[in-house]
Amino acid sequence: QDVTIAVVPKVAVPFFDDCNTGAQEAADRLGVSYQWVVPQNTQGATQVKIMEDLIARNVTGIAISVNEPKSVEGVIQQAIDAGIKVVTFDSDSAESARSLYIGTINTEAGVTMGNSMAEALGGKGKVAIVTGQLGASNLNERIDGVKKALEAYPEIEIVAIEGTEDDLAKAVSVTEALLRANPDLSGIFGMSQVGGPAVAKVLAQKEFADRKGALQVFAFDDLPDTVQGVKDGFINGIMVQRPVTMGRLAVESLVAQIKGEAGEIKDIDTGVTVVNADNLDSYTK
Amino acid sequence: MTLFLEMHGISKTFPGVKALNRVDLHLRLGEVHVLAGENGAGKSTLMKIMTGVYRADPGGAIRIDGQDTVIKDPVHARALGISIIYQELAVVNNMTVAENIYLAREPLGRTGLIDRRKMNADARAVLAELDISIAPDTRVGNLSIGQKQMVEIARAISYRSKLIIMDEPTASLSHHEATTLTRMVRKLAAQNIGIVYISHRMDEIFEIADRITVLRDGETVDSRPAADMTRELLVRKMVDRELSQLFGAHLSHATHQVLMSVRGLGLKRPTAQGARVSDVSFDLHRGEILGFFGLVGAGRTEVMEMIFGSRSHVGTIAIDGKEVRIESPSDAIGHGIGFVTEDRKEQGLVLGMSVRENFSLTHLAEYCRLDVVNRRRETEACHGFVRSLGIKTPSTEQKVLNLSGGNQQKVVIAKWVARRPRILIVDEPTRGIDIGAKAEVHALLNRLTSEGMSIIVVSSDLPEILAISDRVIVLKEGRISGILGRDDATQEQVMLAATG
Amino acid sequence: MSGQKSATAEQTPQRLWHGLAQLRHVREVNVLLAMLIVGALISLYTPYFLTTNNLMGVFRAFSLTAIMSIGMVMVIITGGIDLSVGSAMGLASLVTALCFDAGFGTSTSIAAGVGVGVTFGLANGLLITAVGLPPFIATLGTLSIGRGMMYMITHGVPVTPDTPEAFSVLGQGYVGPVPVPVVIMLALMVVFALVMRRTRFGRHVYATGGNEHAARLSGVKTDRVKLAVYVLSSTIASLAGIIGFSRYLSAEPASGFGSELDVIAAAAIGGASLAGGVGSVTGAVIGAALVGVIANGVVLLNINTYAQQAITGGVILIAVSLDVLRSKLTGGNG
Amino acid sequence: MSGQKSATAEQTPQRLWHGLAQLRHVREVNVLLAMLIVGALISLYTPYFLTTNNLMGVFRAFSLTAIMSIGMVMVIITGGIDLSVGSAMGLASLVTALCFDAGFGTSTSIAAGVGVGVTFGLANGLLITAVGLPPFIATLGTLSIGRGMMYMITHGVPVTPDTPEAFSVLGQGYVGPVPVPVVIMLALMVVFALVMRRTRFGRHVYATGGNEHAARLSGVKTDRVKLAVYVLSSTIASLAGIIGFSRYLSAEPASGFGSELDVIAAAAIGGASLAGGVGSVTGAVIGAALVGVIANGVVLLNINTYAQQAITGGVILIAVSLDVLRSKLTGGNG
Ligand SMILES: Nc1ncnc2c1ncn2[C@@H]1O[C@H](COP(=O)(O)OP(=O)(O)OP(=O)(O)O)[C@@H](O)[C@H]1O
Ligand SMILES: Nc1ncnc2c1ncn2[C@@H]1O[C@H](COP(=O)(O)OP(=O)(O)OP(=O)(O)O)[C@@H](O)[C@H]1O
Ligand SMILES: [Mg+2]
Ligand SMILES: [Mg+2]
Repeated sequence: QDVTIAVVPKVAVPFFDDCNTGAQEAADRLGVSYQWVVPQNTQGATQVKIMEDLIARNVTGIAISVNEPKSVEGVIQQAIDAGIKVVTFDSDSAESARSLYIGTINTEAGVTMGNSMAEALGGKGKVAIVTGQLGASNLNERIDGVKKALEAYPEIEIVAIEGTEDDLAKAVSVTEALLRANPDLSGIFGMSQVGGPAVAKVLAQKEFADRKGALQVFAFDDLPDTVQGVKDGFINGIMVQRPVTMGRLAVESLVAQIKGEAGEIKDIDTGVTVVNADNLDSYTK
Repeated sequence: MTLFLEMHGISKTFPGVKALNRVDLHLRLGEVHVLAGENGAGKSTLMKIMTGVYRADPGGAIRIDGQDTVIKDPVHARALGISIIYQELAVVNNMTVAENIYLAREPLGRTGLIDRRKMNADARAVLAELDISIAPDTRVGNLSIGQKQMVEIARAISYRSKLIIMDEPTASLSHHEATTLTRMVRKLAAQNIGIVYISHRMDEIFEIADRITVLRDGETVDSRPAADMTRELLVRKMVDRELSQLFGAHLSHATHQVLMSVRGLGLKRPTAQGARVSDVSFDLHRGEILGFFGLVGAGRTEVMEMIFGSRSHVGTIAIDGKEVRIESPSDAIGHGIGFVTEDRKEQGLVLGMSVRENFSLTHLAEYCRLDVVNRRRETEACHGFVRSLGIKTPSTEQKVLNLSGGNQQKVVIAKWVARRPRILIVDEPTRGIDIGAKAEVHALLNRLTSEGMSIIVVSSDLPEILAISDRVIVLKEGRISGILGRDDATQEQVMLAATG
Repeated sequence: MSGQKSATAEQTPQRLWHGLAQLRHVREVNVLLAMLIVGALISLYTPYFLTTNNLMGVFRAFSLTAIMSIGMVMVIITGGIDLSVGSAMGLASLVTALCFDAGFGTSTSIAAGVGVGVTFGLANGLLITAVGLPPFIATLGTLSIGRGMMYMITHGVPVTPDTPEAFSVLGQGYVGPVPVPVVIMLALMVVFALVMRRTRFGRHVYATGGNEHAARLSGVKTDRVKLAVYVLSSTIASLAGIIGFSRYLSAEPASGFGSELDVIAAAAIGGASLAGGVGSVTGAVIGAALVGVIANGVVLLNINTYAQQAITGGVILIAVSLDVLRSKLTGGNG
Repeated sequence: MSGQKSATAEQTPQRLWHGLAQLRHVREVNVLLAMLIVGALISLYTPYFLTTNNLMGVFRAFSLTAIMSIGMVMVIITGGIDLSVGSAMGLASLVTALCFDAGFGTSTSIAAGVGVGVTFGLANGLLITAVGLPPFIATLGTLSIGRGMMYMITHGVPVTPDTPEAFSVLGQGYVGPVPVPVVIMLALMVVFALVMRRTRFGRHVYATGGNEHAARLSGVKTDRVKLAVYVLSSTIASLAGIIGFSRYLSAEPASGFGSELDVIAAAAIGGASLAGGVGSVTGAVIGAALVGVIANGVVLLNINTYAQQAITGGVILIAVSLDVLRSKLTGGNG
């Protein structure tokens, strides 16, 4: 049987490039054809269309990181009816008929992040959240996680949540304004991939030199600038997921299911690692 | 003849301009009322007030059938029985002739959809009435400006109004069409329709007028039955000069030296519509004024566009004995050719720019050092022409959009004369220009030839052609049908060549 | 000048021929040709393109853009632009979802969604005609306000209410093999093509864009025409939003964002000129179709996914260039 | 008929007065006023707005949009539009970064980035003048191709090479208290405002947009003028890209996406008409400034992030409406 595995990320960002690396590797190793299809925008409809195209193309397995959980339910069912195996990774559509989900549980990651912050702050202070697209569900889950964790620390106050459209330039100017408007700010959460680089760049400016050290910063995803930010001491820690692993596991699981070799089918939590100055050189994705 | 509409003490002020000052006007049904006056006298403005385009300054009154009336907008005016042909064409280019004529009152069929067949048939009937041979489903954008003018006339007539205002309807028409129109006007008057007729053509005025009112600088200076008016008196009232002072004798500066010779000129890609210009050959001499005459659509403008590079052509053009390649207007300008286009609104002027900026567009480099414009020199040069051509404008910074039609035309002439080309082509140069200014333009052209310039004049105004040309070339259906020397060029000979 | 001086029976074949010859000049036919060529090329390389399922999927996928482009092209013909269609679409789908969530019935919920569209249209139209804002600014403002409101309402969380079975027919149903959204698209296309060509309103839309001043002087109520096209555009966009919601049963806070460019592009590819006066409803739908076919082809042919956008851009440029060059060669100096 | 028949010395005070009175009608002055009012309102509610640091930060934040809007407004004045500025900006910053990555020196890398801009401009200009595509389609095509190329090159991963200290001055340096990008913006504004008002080229740009046909018949090489403005627009955008890269030292694969709307909006808010012939360089910069001040204000005032976009849209509408209403009241029949 000809096996073709298609992997659909949410958008073109470094995180998913890592997923692609892992998935491609696994596909090569297992000797199956592989297709990587990146949506042009983050709307649910776009992924639905891509799924339809893939069904029309008769692929045998699809792994998808879902932009909008509800809207893909129908098309996932349609794929399964057509005999295609479907798994979700990184971002789930829990109500759908996909066979399993592989990835981080974003709320949990948010809780971990919140707890790390609380610890760094010693349990009190004003914090702000710099997120990406306001509509992105994974970011919202992380924010929920942070809030949940901070409930245990009544002396920590979230003074602002700001969207950045995942645009670095916008993130930088928003962060600057945040710091100016809140001279007593003591912590920043970078919820999306632009948060880390933005905060690091702002803190590197002369104007905010005195905030270094006074400001605790936790960010998501190990972009080069974010890693550099940890090295330079602007960022306390990064929540690093395991995108390479997710990609690899997704393909492996699909191929196993297609060949009928899968054992027990159940969700896989790949977890997050809090990367800081200590383990910067040793963590795995 | 019953009194239909009275205007009392109408004034209108624009920023910097008092266009009308307490004007009175009485219009009767069945009467052809000619409104005369020099460019910028306020004729069009008065008509726009009468049709609700502008609101008059407070103080005056308009009475219709004895009732004080406020005319809200053109649609309201039409409901009151007043329709108008604007001086500046108001057609929609990308719609058909019939659609333009019946715009906003399209005939509907039983289904509620437009009854295209009826609309075209009605349009055809109206056009036939005016002896106009344009198919009703032609796109208006494909028509020449004269034809567009006729579409406008057809539309105004088709409203069957009580009062029809015609603001220089014949300015873009040639003799033949103009004659048809004047006949039509008399016929309408006989049907007890009132006509307001604005024109700068003396013959026409005296041919059709029942009554003549003269405006000068926004004031009524005279109003009397046409029978009591003479040409001399009219000119004196209009421009405050004697007719005999206006037109000097023709002084020829023509030489026998050939400046430009055109051989076998024809259209590169003949289009479905329009004259198929072919095999046009002639010489232009240094210091000569060469007249081009023909009926509307004879292809005069097309010939000039080919020489000027705005229309692709076959055949050769040689200047000073050397063949030149002209593929764009800037090529032609580079070879010392200038072109006063017939359609000032679409081809001649950037309406949103000032008088100064339009004026200098053809020769801006003259005021530049390192591409930077010396605004002072530019303004001074512009002032010079404003004064010498009598362009009526509050300042050189006025947008040309706000100038009267004739004054806009003068700006187009000025911008080309100021460039001092070796060959100046003028297409209908005196369209819409008053009689005084016309004499000045003629004198100007004559003076330019004395400085060695060669001029090609295209005009539908036969007397004008005869008055100023050293030689006349007649075009008929795209080919030369006659080349006449000044002494042979009589009205009869030229008309014969044009129609025969 | 061959011509139809009168429409007698004997001239009919001549007219037909004339009509066919004219067809070459029509922009939408050229774009249709370009689309068929692209389709043929795709089907040369993959057997999956020319299947009923795939084609219907392609149709359904571009139907929402196409529907919105029908409203947009009317706005563009008046010389305007409507940047707010994406917001009108998104907010309409959201409001419909919220109504279902609050327990209202299908018709109430749909009416509420349509109401959003009408409101957008009135706001745009009045800002443009009564206040006198340029269309770009007016609709950019309502675009932002609409987006902002969606965020304020949802806080970024999609709304996924339970909906009656009947409602989902709108987005998910079929008429024979044809998806309902496609049927709606075709119906709207036919209706509005007719409206634009054969009704007073349609002609007034063209006149307003062709020469607003002349149109107004002739008695066309240009302000009313403009108000009407903006209301139509937004209302049609809200319809697209409701259909989209019915299809996915989830109102996303980001739905419709950025779609204004796609919708305007569809109209422009189909021959509409942003200068006004020129364009057609069928052209706009075909423009949307061209983009939809390319997007489908890139996935089916397993072309490097990162190149999709570049390929789409290139194909559009080539398609419209061919069209322009053709009419240059055959048309003469327009 | 009062008037300045000649410009003698005694009339100078009168002319000055006339000039001041005219100022009221100038769009950019109105928008500047609107911006000052918005600024004043913000500073009423927060002490952090009127600090040198914040103001300079605000200036720096909108400087890239403003720089791009300088090129855009010239395109718009010719009656065109340039949708590809975001792509030109993004690709230029990417190519510069890749050059640094490949070990080239500062000047080579910058030249490569500028080269990207010139290429974009030539492509747009030639597609529009030689092929005859409508500007919307031509630049939409190059927008897509540019974006596609960025994805193909980066696969979505930012490029963050090591760069020499000197290079980062461009984006991060200061001249006194003023950030270098702001200095560059002001310099470009002054230069191009002069070019547009004082030079033959500038006059030709306005004439081309005002009446292309008449301009061509007057000897203006309109095709060359158009080619020039598209090259200028893309080149200026590429400069913005290089400055942006120097500021963040990271070339984002998504940088510049969607910025065309912001840039066009800046020009339009500053008084440019998409119909061509009207607009000004200073107006465009002020338009960008208005949006920048609002964006800063909503964060400083700690306005709910979800509401920010709606507020931005509303303020823009109000600001431009005031301007339009004012000129309606004072202007008479335009
Ligand atoms: N919209 C306007 N704004 C400012 N000034 C105007 C406007 N319209 C007309 N004018 C001025 O009013 C005066 C009268 O213009 P009008 O068009 O009525 O002249 P006219 O008698 O029709 O001249 P012509 O014979 O040249 O057509 C002119 O000085 C003109 O510059
Ligand atoms: N842009 C155009 N497209 C198609 N046909 C045109 C166009 N312009 C002019 N024509 C046609 O070409 C014919 C010749 O026009 P042209 O303007 O050269 O004639 P003319 O002798 O100068 O007459 P006039 O200028 O008085 O109308 C006209 O009958 C007109 O219908
Ligand atoms: Mg007049
Ligand atoms: Mg002519």
